[in-house]
Amino acid sequence: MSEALLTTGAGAVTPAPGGRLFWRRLRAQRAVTAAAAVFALLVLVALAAPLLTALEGQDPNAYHPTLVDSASGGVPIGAFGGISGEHWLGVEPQTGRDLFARIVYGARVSLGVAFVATLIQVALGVALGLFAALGGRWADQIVSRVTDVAAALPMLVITLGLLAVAPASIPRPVLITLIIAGLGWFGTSKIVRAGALALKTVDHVSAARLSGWGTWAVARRELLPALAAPVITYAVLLVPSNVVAEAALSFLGVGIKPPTPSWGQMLTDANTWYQAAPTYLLLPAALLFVTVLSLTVIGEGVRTALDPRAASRLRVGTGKSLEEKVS
Amino acid sequence: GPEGGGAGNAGAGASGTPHQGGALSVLNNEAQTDFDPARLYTSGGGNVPSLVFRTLTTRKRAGGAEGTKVVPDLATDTGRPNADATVWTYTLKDGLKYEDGSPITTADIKYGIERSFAAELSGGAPYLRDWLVGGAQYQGPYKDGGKGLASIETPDARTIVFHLNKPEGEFPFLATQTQFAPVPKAKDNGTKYEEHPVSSGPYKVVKNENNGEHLVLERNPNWSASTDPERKAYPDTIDVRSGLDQAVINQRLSASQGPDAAAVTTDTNLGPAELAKVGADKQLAARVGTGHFGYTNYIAFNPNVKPFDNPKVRQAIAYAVDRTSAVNAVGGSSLAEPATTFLPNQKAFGYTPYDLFPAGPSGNAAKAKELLKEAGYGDGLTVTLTHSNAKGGPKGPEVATALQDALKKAGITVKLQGLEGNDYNDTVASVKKEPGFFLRGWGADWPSGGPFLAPIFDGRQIVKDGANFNTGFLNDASVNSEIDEINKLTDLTAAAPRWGALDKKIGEQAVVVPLFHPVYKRLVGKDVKNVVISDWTGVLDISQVAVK
Amino acid sequence: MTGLTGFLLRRVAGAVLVLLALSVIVYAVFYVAPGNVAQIVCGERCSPQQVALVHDKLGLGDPLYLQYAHFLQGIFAGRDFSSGTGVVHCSAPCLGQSYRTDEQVTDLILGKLPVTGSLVVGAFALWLLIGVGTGVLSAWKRGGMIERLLTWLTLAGTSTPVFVIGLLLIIILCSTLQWLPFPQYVPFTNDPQQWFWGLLLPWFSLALIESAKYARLTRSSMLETLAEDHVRTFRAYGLTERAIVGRHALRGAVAPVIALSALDAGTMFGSAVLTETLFGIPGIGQQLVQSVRTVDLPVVVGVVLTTGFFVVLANAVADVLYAMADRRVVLS
Amino acid sequence: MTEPLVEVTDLGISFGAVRAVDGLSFTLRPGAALGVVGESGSGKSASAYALLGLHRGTGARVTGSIRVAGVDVGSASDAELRALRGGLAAMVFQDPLSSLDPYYSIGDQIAEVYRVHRGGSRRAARARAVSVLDRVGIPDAARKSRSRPHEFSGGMRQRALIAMALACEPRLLIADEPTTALDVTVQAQILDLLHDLRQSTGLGLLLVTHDVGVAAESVDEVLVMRAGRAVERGAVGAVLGAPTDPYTRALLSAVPRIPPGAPPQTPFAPERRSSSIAGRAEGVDPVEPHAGSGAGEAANVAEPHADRGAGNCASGHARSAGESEVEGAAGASPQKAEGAADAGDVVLRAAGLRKAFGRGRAAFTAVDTVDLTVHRGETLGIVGESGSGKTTLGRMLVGLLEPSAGHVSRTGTVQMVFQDPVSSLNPRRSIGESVADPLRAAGRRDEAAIRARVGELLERVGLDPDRYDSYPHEFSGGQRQRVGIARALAAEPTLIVCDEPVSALDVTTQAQVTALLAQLQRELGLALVFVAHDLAVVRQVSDRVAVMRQGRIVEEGEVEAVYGAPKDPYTRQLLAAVPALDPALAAARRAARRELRGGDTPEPRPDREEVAVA
Ligand SMILES: Nc1ncnc2c1ncn2[C@@H]1O[C@H](COP(=O)(O)OP(=O)(O)OP(=O)(O)O)[C@@H](O)[C@H]1O
Ligand SMILES: Nc1ncnc2c1ncn2[C@@H]1O[C@H](COP(=O)(O)OP(=O)(O)OP(=O)(O)O)[C@@H](O)[C@H]1O
Ligand SMILES: [Mg+2]
Ligand SMILES: [Mg+2]
Repeated sequence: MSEALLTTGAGAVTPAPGGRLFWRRLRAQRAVTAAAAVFALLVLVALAAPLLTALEGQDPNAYHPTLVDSASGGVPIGAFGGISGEHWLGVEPQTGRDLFARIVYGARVSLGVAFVATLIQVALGVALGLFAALGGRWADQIVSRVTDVAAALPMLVITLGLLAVAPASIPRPVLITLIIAGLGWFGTSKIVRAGALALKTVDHVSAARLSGWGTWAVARRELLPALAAPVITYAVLLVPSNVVAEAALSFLGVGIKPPTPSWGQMLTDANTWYQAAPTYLLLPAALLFVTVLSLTVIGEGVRTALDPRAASRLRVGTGKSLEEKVS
Repeated sequence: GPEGGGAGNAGAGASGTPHQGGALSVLNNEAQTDFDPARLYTSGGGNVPSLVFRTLTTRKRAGGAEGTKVVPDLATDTGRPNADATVWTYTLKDGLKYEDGSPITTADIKYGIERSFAAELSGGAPYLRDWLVGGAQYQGPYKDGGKGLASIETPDARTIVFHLNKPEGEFPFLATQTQFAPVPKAKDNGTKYEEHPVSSGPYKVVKNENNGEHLVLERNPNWSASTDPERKAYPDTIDVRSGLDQAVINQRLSASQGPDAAAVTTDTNLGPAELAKVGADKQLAARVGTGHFGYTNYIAFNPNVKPFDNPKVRQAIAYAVDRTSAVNAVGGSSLAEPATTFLPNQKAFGYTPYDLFPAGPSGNAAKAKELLKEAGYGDGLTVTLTHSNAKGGPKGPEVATALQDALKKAGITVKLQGLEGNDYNDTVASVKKEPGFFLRGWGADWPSGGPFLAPIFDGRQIVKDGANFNTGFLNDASVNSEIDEINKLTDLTAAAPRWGALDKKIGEQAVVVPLFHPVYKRLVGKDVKNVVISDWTGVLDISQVAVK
Repeated sequence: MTGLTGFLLRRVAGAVLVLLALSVIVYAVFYVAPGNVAQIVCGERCSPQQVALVHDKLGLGDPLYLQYAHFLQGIFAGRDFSSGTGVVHCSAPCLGQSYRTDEQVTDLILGKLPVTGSLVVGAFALWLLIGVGTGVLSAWKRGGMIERLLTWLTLAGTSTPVFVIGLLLIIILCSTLQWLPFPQYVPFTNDPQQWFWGLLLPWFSLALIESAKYARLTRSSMLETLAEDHVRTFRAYGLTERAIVGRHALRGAVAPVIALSALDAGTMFGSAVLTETLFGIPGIGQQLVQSVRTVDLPVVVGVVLTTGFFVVLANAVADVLYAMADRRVVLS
Repeated sequence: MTEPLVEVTDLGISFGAVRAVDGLSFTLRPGAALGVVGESGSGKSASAYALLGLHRGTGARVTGSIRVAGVDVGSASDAELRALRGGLAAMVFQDPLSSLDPYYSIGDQIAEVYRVHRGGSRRAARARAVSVLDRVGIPDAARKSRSRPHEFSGGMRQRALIAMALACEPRLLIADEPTTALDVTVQAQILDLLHDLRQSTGLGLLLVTHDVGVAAESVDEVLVMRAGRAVERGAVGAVLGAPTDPYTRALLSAVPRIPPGAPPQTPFAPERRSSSIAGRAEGVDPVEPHAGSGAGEAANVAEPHADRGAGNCASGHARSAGESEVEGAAGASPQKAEGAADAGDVVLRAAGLRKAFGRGRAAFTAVDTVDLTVHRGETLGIVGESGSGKTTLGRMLVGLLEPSAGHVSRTGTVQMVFQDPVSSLNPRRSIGESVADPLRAAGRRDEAAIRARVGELLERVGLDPDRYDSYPHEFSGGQRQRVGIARALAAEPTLIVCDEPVSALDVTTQAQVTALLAQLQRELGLALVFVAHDLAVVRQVSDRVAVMRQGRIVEEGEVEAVYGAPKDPYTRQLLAAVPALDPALAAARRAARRELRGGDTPEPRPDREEVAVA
């Protein structure tokens, strides 16, 4: 994230075995530690949702018609969206459901779906991107054409098809994750393909090929580490778009079944409410932002830690000397 | 019909006397994709269409309950029935002309109605097909070898006679629909006609872009105000833009910047979040008109599906519903009124108040539990509620979850099954696929009990292989015959209370649980005058609006 | 040049395959999807007899492969449709006729193309500008306050759905401050100025959401490049950090940006629905949603094919650009 | 001009725990030239970097004081430093292949640098770029200036960097191994150019090199470095003529040479050279441990050549430089020479190889109809001018490049040692892992065994096995090159194509590496294709040699035959250009070369190529 981080890593450039060095360089970045803590907290909140709501004493789906002003459209009664000792973050407009409970439960769906989908997207994208770049002209043609088809098919149409054929026995979150993943892999694949094509000609990749590694082993050993930076950077940004995609799917009817909350849906519903009940919009928005921010910091840290040069070469000959800091 | 337009008592907009001139701008959400009079399905002739199409009769252009009356338009009166109301005769006014100056004849009205039977131009209301003699078999003028529909007679250019299968006292209401607009045969080019329909009203279409997305209407010089006391036609031009987001429409109307000062909307309500803002701003509040349209949202049961075959279960649910939550789900008490009757709460419908299973504002869980116990479900009950996935709609997930929460208190576990728009419509209207417990709504084609009760509760209207609306499969001989009896009445004020009584009688069966009637809040631009919202359509009547 | 010609030929062949695949998929989806087309077209209160008539008129009684064959026939040879009073001819690249409105799909799409085109092209330019600009700035000022601020802003942009950002911008800029007119689409040919002002907010909202991706990607690629040896050369020759970042690092970073942006621009033709809906821009995306809702298969196929065409086109352009940017890469 | 151009006092540079430079002091006057020689990893490059303040912000610790052209590098502001860099003092980097931006044309890169310091229009800068490229001997400079680095051969890139350095007419030129990738003719030309510039413009030259011959030719003073310290310093004649430090002596003794003064036509006597090497090596202190490399080992290595018997070679000691190896090898396997023609032993056969880059008008044939055969246990040397297609040919031989025409058949595994050690190592991998790569590829899983084997290989190429976990950027140029060799060896190939494998190495290490290759060759029957511009080295290691020029093999034959009686005029030219160790001789030869070019203009004639052939 910040240069300070990069340079803190620099102090640690003493030989150490790859994996350990990576962790050390990662941990040496204070912001990464902080971001990881924030993220861990979010995950914890998601996991402990039932506990937390029990602590608050609220049910995420219980209506409280008396807490909203029906005549004016259902605005929560009271300051800041009805924040009180009972409702820590206030209540939802129109329904009066407890916002805190909905947000912590929403974290489960949003983080879960968005993460798994991102993982699948990245895995698919990386595999297909490498296949296109390394598999020869035909492989490239095929993957590129499949990418075109996938990119051109609107979510709505896919959803229609899936709604029709997916057996009801498939759990909703799985279905959603699959749809989102199936629709969002090609960005990664494009990036990977572009990067791999450029890297393919570099001598160290040639050397690995001569060493006797097969194409895929070369990809894994030489290309992937170099592609990690753009892929991680991109993957981090897939998370918020997946959260929003989940909301869009619920619009189309294959989202998480109501009344189960999710951040994306809350954002969608809160859209028009920002003047009348700002907390309703701001809470999920802020949480999504914090998630993305912490992931970005972590991703950036991983990127830095993965590159042994970053620390010592990045600033070669630039004025801002590190010498003083290190010595 | 099953879907509704919008309702009225007005009192909004700028004060002062309205004047001719200026340009009115209409900001809409839905495009006017259909502009063929044969295909339109609009209550009372619609809004924008009624500026172009005149019909035999029309709705009275007045605010509130006064607006539920039917008045003559092209015809000299609202129709002359024979003794048992099976033959209706109309005579055209003098000096009626199309936009090109040619005279309007009854043959053109007959032709317009015949066209609406063509498969290419389907979409209109079902009444002509059901009521006219030979209507069910007729396939339109393109396939009849020039014979036409014999049950419509035009003895001369000014007279037209309709022969019906059975007595229909509400025929004058039907004659307000756009199928009754004249279409000159020579100008008919089938599906292309809507690109430039020939105007008989105060405005003609000069531009129709993107299939009704952007319409520009200008004065029709051959329209004469003297033959048309209803349409005021103050503005010189009317510009209708659609495809706009509802929230944006309301933002634009409230900002009333530039041309938006002279803007109205005919299809966009104030949303719940916007109500709060309007409530806090007096100036804005003065620009909001309130309307009612005969519409009821309800829970429908399919008694062929267990456990809803048991009336006690249905009653238990009727007791358990929390109407406050349900009302809140669609925007609160300003946008919906809790309903315990199936008929809308308007005189024209014959509204007779009753509350057979009093649930109070937030449900009577105790009574519901008691009934469930009697029905053999003392340990609780799990059911599936089918709803539409359309967000924010009255049949959508919001209302469904509100009910789910309410029924939980009565020990009923509700699972939700959300269906995508088409699927939902298809499923709930199919005799074979109809679920046991679902959300439904019904709107009036005209303000009377007939089109409200008959399709839903008349046993002879159960459609086996088409869209069925008698979802409760009610086939009660006494109900059927009472419907026939009331239909014979041509005195609508006498008919109304009998519809109300019938409603209550049907209500005892608990095949539906009424939830709420929607209320419409419409914002207008700051320069808009003469805002009229009738209880027939619930929307502001463009033909009355002035911008000067 | 033979390389380019060969490349183009392969691409055209590929494009035809892609479009065929797309149309087959859409046909298949609509075959399995629930919803009775004839009933929807006819209206909910049509009698079964009327529905049957409409069913026949739309050719829905034919087996699926025959329907698809008719569709292909329309594309290569044109087709005739009944208008009731007569016959309407739909000439060669005929995508069929809307079930709902009987409009010819080709006309319909051609009418909407400039609309979505205006939206996409403007937004694309803006998001590249904002995205790459931010990326460059944050790579240059890495570690500083400015970079942190930019990072936060772009991340906030991505974490907020377009309808939230868009509505917020409308309320603040158009409604409250009244700095901008309410967005609306005015064709460029009618009034270029109004076209510009009317589309400014939609462009901006789309750009805000997309730009974070490009900003982060640009920055990350640039940092990679900055660690390369050749950057050291330019430092040793007294180039300023700005020149190094802005020229040498940027050039290295541009490859993934090109690859991705073309794809995004292509898909935007079909996926700008939310923006189009919010801002009332009557484009292809909105049309698609409406047509899917009304099960208007010919229009859906038409729109999907159009989107597909643009995706293929954008990808081909990207590949050429990419090969130009990095000559070590050859067109395949 | 009393003030020295460069004044370095007590310079110390450490990378973490590694003390790369320690207590180094020297001065340089305008117009003077100082040669820094020393073994690989002795801190030459690190010191050179320090002069431009390039260690700033890298985590390296720099102590002592440095003044360059009046600028105190240690305390200078960013702007001052920028003005110094490129404008007053320019640097030619050691790794020319990775030091250019792959995305811009060479001409643009030079022009950009020029404009930073000299301003002026884009056009003028481009013109300037073309003229400096021309000056450093890039043929058809105007057209080539539009090429990107990957379209340049190694030597051409190196010249491009020199051109860049000269573009702004700096007062000080710091050249870090500027001619490693150049064939002797071009090298001579560059060195002459530098010499002329010194005389005409008062350019100060700091020449870092491992090649004592190069130093002898071009500097007035030398500084011998070892393990971060200056071990000897003085006038070039004195140091090279009568070295006082044992290390210097060892260094000098290890230089492979074609006897000075011997006209190329005359076959030289190998006995004499070998014994002289051995004789000089005797004084070396055998135990002087150093992290990066070992002169001690080098000395050990040199020793056995006192008697150049095959038996000694086989005794496990790596053989040192000297033609004796070739003979020794031949002696050890006497059947080899005859067996060379035996088709059964052919490990690689190339027929009609052609490679053209680009299409249409821009097409350029880099390799043109080359036929080659390499036998088991044989070394084929390939020499030729820079840009003649050696690398391209080598890449085709191992299969990294598809030939445009022709066919290559190989038996067994082939490996390549790349010309550019920087790009041939994955920057994200520790060098140990890079070397272990072929082992792992072969399916070896036993971590300890792998580490042991890698350690062994590292040791054999003269690297400290403890640096298994260090990353490429932590190594000096020569060290990286050795990693590349170790990796190629790890695969136990039947054939290695070595593209300038030792050009970045100091002579002692060079000797060590060539000896290692020879030993493996003997033990495993390894075949080598040895691409180099250093004629002496090629001669020393090869059985047969092929001379390339403009994509074609102009002469091929047994080493003795080619070196002894070159038939092609180009070969003769090459041999004439070999640098001499004796500065006086070097000056004389420089004068002769100038004569050959016709006149003593400092500007070489643009039609260098013709001159070279003539
Ligand atoms: N960034 C770094 N981190 C750690 N050690 C380094 C780093 N850079 C150089 N070294 C070490 O410092 C020592 C001196 O390196 P330097 O590059 O100056 O050698 P050199 O004399 O130029 O050798 P060569 O002739 O092989 O280029 C070497 O042992 C090298 O491994
Ligand atoms: N990818 C390429 N595209 C265009 N031209 C190229 C390419 N690679 C090499 N060349 C050209 O081919 C010729 C031979 O290059 P090559 O690298 O084989 O030379 P070399 O003999 O190895 O020279 P050096 O000793 O300088 O390394 C050069 O003129 C070079 O400019
Ligand atoms: Mg060095
Ligand atoms: Mg080479």
